[in-house]
Amino acid sequence: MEEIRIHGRGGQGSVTLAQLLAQAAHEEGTWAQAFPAFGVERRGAPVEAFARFDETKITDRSQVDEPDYVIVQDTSLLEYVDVTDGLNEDGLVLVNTDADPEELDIETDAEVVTVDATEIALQHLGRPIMNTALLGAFAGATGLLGQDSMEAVITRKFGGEIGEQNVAATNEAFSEVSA
Amino acid sequence: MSSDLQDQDYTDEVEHGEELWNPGHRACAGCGPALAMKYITEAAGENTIISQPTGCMEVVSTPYPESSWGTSYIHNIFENAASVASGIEAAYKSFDRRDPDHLDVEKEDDVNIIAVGGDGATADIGIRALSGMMERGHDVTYIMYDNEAYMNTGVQRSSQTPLGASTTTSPAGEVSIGNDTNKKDMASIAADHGVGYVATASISNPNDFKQKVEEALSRDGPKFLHVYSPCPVGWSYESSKTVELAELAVETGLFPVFEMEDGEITSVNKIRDRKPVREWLETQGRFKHLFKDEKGEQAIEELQEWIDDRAEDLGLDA
Amino acid sequence: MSQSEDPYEDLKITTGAVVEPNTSRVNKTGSWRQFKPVIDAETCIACGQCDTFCPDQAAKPVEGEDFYAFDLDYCKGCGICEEVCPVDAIDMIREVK
Amino acid sequence: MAKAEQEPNPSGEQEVMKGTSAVAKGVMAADPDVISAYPITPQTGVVEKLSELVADGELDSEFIKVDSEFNAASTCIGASAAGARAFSATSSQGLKLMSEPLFTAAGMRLPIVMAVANRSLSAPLSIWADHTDAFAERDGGMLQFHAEDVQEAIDHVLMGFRVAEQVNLPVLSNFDGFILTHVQEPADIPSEEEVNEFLPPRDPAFTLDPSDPKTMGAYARPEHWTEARYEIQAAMMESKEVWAETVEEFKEVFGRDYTEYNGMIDTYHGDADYRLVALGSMCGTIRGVIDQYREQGVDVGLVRPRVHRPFPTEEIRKALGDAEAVGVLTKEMSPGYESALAGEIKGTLYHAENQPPIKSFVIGMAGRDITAAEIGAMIEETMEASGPMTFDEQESWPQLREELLQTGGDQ
Repeated sequence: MEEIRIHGRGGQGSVTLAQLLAQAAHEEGTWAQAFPAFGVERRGAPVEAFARFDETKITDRSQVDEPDYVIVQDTSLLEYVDVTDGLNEDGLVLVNTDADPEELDIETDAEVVTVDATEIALQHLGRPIMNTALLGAFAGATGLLGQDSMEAVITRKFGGEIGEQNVAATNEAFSEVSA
Repeated sequence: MSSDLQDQDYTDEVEHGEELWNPGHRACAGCGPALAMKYITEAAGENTIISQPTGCMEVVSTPYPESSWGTSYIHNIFENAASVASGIEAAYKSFDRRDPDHLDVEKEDDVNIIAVGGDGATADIGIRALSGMMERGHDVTYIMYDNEAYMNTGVQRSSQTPLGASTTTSPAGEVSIGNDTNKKDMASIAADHGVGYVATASISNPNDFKQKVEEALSRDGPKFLHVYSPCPVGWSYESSKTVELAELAVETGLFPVFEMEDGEITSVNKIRDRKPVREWLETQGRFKHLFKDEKGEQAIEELQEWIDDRAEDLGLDA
Repeated sequence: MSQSEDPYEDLKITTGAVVEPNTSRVNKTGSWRQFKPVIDAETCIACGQCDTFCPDQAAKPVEGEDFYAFDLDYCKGCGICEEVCPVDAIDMIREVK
Repeated sequence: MAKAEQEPNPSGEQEVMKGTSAVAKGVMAADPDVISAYPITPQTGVVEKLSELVADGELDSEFIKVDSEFNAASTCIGASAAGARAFSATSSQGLKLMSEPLFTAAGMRLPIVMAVANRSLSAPLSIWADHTDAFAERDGGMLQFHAEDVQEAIDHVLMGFRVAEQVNLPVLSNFDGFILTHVQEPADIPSEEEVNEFLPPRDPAFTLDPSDPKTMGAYARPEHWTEARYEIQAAMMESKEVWAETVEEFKEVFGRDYTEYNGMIDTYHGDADYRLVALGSMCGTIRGVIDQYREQGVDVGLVRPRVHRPFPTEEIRKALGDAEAVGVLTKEMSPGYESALAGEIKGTLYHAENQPPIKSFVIGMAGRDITAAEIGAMIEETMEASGPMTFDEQESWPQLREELLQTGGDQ
């Protein structure tokens, strides 16, 4: 089973990202689950969301405490959230930033990958909504999700021109991180 | 009295008509609300569904396995008759749209959906349900029969109990005049919800009341009627005086009779030579303490002022 | 008048305790009465006021006659009819049972 | 049965959808005449999705946007009495607010179906999941089911309509707040065609039809009330058979198999020496821990009541009677006594042939996460249970943070 934990802020779409991850994994033919850390946090407060992929039906309902992958939507969180807590040392941290991994203050044996998802989003969508770019980057960095699956899910969710823009953002992030 | 009068019995010879409010109900002798039920069913006819909250009229009419109702009837609980009626109306709307053959009645418009509750069930505990029903615009006629206290449970004060009335929870005493508030204005509350047709009526004028029921039923959307119906037990008077006291309440202006359409008063039953409320108070045991001391006299004066102010607002005096 | 069966005969509790309409007629409230109304048929003008204001559907026209009288099965003896009668044709008299 | 083995690959008919949306789509397939509901966390997604489906013309129900849960239940009562198929949904405080009318819905034998997104009751205020709300309505005459996952939450609503409309009782279909309402996971959304095959139109014995007037909601005097209310007991007992037929028919139409123990309980290694009992979503996590322990040679299994009312008495006797020891994990408590579920299971076994020792554990209250390690510890404690226990020893609160108590860590 692959377990993913997303760190973000209320309003940044952590839940949407978890949902897209689960839907894309499901599109690949695996079982998937996504859920938020249930709370009453308002816009701007630190939040978490989780996703799991597995070949068999996922029954575990506990929160993800020992993730294989961590996605950080906003580097300002690094100051006061221990994003690598419980992280599998063979795992991976994906951070949305224009900095290089070594410039970040993240203590971990796991691999750290960075992508400027916000910039990619601004280019393609004209707005800093970085979830589809982060989805693409996650797929590129982990190889867990294919571009076709992501495109299918995004098209279903957004449709039309916005869907196309998001697919483009996903693909650019995918290529950038894969390269 | 001659002995032939004593033996007189036409029981087997009297003609009953189509009665949808049946005899055998267990209301007290001289019950004002029982008259209101009679007039409502006469005006509405058989193509009617009545939703009634817990209260006197429910208890006297439906001890299992008896029913005094000839119409369809449902009682649920004390504070939700308006909501139950809302649900019935929604069901009929749905049948009308989706399953027109659901019933023999031709369409939902033909079915009169009426909620009939006492003053406590309506103005107090059930006002949330009533407010929701009116605000959402259900095609329901809500009728509050007002006997000015919780009679079913033994004469406790409600928000319709008039100033000065001694009830079991607002007893007159050394320092108490009895109930220390005036009647809550339900007609205005209904009108302020945007209810298109609001009217008050008294059981002392059945034709007026029945016309208002018919008028309400002829309109779409929520309607609210307030019908005055004295209770000989709760008010402490001879059972034969029910109609007379209802009329006297109208003649003193304690209970003004009027209609409102779209929030405006459109008709008022004008009163010539409005009588002082004292005349009405004197008729009932619940007010007798008012005539014994100075604070009682002050209460009568206060009630008279409240009535005068309302009479002026309504243009009640002819 | 809608005739109805005696609901107590072969009584069963129906699903949801649903009741047939018009069944309270089985309950003869005339037994509550201490005073009963009597009509002076000569004086009665058949205006129907007693019927209009009877809470118990007990003041009714007499079949084939031009006056009103009382269904003593249901009359509770409240005396409203006596009060509303415009021609004083009704008297409430002490009932000897 | 091992769920994972029999589940089809999810990429076929299933959609990944939020739990509340999935339940709403299931409700749509049942095509209720009237829906009346009020928003409350964490159920809100159900009414929002249903509102959206109505707004888009996909669902042709009358949707009453009521002023409170109290009137959601009350309007459903009116609609159901008029002959409509009526649905509502709520949670927690909302369910408490419905409590008064819901008891009458049972007494008046109105088959209203409700989805309950389980949540703790105040005070202190909490929006998170446990089962205190459902258990507080335990004695009202409503059938109660507990779903383990989103698929069951959908299916229980559909099966709920079928059984409710046959036995004339309301249904509370429970699914855990947030854990199931807010999860995104694959689920098969039944189509209207499938549901039509499974769920006949409602055919009520009595309605408020003015052409055949009836009086509903009569009051009963002492000489009749006991019998009227006993009819609910009889209908509950009858509902077991109807439920057994319902799960069979469901399997035929939809292929999903809930027929174990006639649909009353679901087991996982149900013949193991040591058996845990739990309701709802935590059973999923428990399954994984059971797998780990079994790999280490510990013979442990799970017995999960799917139906809580009517209580699966005979089934529980069969499923637990021969266990070495039983651990009951509950998300509810009964202050002054032990958890209601533990007490019910003990009561059920009292006159059975065997009475295994039973430990109960109050956990996961108000959404506190239940970890695999904690479940492991409870398995181990259950394995040690034996012989007579004092009342204090019967139940423990393994997640209790004693350092927060004023009495401070003296246990």
